[in-house]
Amino acid sequence: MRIMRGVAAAAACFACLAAWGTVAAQGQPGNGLDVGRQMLAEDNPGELWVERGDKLFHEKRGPNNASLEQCDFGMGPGKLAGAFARLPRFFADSGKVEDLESRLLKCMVELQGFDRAAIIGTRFSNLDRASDMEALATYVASRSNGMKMDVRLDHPREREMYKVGEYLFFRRTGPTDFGCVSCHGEEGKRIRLQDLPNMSDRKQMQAVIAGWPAYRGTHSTVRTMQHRLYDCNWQMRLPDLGYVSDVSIALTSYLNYQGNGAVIQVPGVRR
Amino acid sequence: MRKYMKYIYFFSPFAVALGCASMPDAPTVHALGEKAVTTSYPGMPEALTRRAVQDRAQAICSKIGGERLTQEEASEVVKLSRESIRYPASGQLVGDWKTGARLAYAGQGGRIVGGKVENVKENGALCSNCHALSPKEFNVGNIGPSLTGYGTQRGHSDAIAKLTYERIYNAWVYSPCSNMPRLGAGGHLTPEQITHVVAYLIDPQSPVNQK
Amino acid sequence: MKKTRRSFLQLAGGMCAIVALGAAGLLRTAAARAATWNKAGFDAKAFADAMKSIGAAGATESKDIVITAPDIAENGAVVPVEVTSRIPGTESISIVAEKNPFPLVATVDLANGSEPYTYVRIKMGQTSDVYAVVKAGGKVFTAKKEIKITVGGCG
Amino acid sequence: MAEPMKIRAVLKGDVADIRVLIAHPMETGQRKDAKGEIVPLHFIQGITVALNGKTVYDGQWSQAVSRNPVFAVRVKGAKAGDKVSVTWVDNKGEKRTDEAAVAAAS
Repeated sequence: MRIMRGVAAAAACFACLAAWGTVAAQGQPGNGLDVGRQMLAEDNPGELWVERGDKLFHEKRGPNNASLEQCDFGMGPGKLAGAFARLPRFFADSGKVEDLESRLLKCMVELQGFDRAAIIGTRFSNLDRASDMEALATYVASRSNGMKMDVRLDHPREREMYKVGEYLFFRRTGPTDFGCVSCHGEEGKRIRLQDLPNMSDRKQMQAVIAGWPAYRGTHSTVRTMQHRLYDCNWQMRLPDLGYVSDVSIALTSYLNYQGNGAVIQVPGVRR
Repeated sequence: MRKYMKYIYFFSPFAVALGCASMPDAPTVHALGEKAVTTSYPGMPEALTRRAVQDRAQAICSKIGGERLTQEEASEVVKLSRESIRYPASGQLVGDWKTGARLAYAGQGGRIVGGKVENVKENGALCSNCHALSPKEFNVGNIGPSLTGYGTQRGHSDAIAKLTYERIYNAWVYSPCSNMPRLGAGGHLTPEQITHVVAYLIDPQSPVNQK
Repeated sequence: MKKTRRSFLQLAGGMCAIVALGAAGLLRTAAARAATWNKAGFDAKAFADAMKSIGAAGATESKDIVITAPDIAENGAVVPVEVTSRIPGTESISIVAEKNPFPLVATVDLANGSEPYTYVRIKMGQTSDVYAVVKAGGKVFTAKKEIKITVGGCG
Repeated sequence: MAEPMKIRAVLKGDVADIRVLIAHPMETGQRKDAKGEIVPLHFIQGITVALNGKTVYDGQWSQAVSRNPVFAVRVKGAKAGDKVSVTWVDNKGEKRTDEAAVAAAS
């Protein structure tokens, strides 16, 4: 799948850790890039995904011919406004801490009757095939636009997930000896020319969290937080990170909590 | 790459007052975290999930927040790293700088998609992701220090060649828990590939040492 | 590639029927466009041929054409290119990426109050000069800007 | 079926800044799919913008316009409420027209 991503007429630009999105501060070599970054931020094709997600969400689909309008993202069935701002959170119906995508997956399986493995198989789009999940996640997240990220640690399981996420952020492993912190723990760092957000700085963390899901120019599609983590994991030379796995949800809990206060503006625009 | 005893040092990610009493304790978090790792790579062959299992040095180097290594921990990492070093069968530590130049800017190799390791002719040495090298190449990172003029500053004696080789093979011998991957010890590069990168860094003809 | 384009021209004929059905009047323009699509120019692999096809061979360089684009693009798949002309009577603007496999990227005719301006995101295979070609008052002017394409991230 | 475009048309003084987002693969005819087969050329060739029925932008594009194209046109003498109409047609004969109204400066 990864191989197909190369844009034929363009350089085969592969994904990397460096596409989280950073605040404006740029080092010396960044200057030649600024004009392009500003121009690309001006128009966001990701808006097309919001439209498609809106349609998919309200349409009767799947073996059960049901819409997702009864899906509960934590504010009650069908309540979308502000729901994303509180995720991940503990859900009594599953007994687990869940993020946006794990809730969507659950509803697509339980309400609409889709096959879980099939949804996971198409969770990320590629140049040959769109992903409903990417559109749906973008739509639901965008219903919290203008609101502040407000992840809470009220439930013991939420506190566990947060602390496990923190543990994993600093956990170094694999052939590169990387942990998240290897690239995101210091100020003013770049991988090649791409600025790396320093995730120990709240402002930079908020800038990251405000804009995922994001339209990624290198991928010509919207990518979700699950994809962002999968992609980092890939670059760290680790095996394919399981979709809505504990590692992914723990890291999302940690990162979103650290980004609390970020004004959500989804989809963002990233390299 | 000057003073090497740089211990890990991170800003404590905003010491948030969370009411510590209600937070799970460190052993619990450790156990839960390691359990999460074992369940989060479903369907992957064991040969690959093994990559997500920490070795002793990695475990020591995973300090949370701003916590520093103790002297004992640093010594243990240095000792383990020293023991890991292997040299090329030829005994020759300086290879071909032109091959090294190709490797130094290459970022491929070892990544996994769909449970398979990417199919490449050779792994790249990943250097330019984090280091400035030739002054002519602008598409370089800065996570590690600039290596421009590396050989000009240090010369290309046997001692420098050996030091450079060892630092690439296992950076933690000289700088325990630094951000730099243990490229030889971790198996990303072969001893022979490392000799080419050494040449690229120290050879007076190499672009690294040109103006 | 040629085959596909020929089949497009055949399809264009079919589209006239759609226009006859009274779909948006604009389709007429699009269909007409298909008939006048600069096939020679868009099929040209050589930069010189592409330039010739838009009458830009030996065109005058003009400082009154401003190209706004990144010096360094982080991603060859989306390179934003904006062209503003200060040449009176600007009728059309073309964008040509010299080292692309097919250099001619776009030709835009502007009329009925359009500002002498165009903006589009393009793909570039490698570092290259990008030319803006402006037709004004029967004359052709050019300007160029180099855009460096880098391999992003960890490569 | 082609998806709707997003058209943003906002007045700046008496100039309408019209910016358009289109969902289209813009295949170059050089990319291989998962099976290793070449994905055929598929791209928008003709693109027009009209303001109150008068063509203000009559574009010919190649396959080198980016996937999910973004383009802009600026029209002098526009007023709030003017009708913007955008039509594209691609090399397979697929087409789409969408409309929007010029909005006053916000």
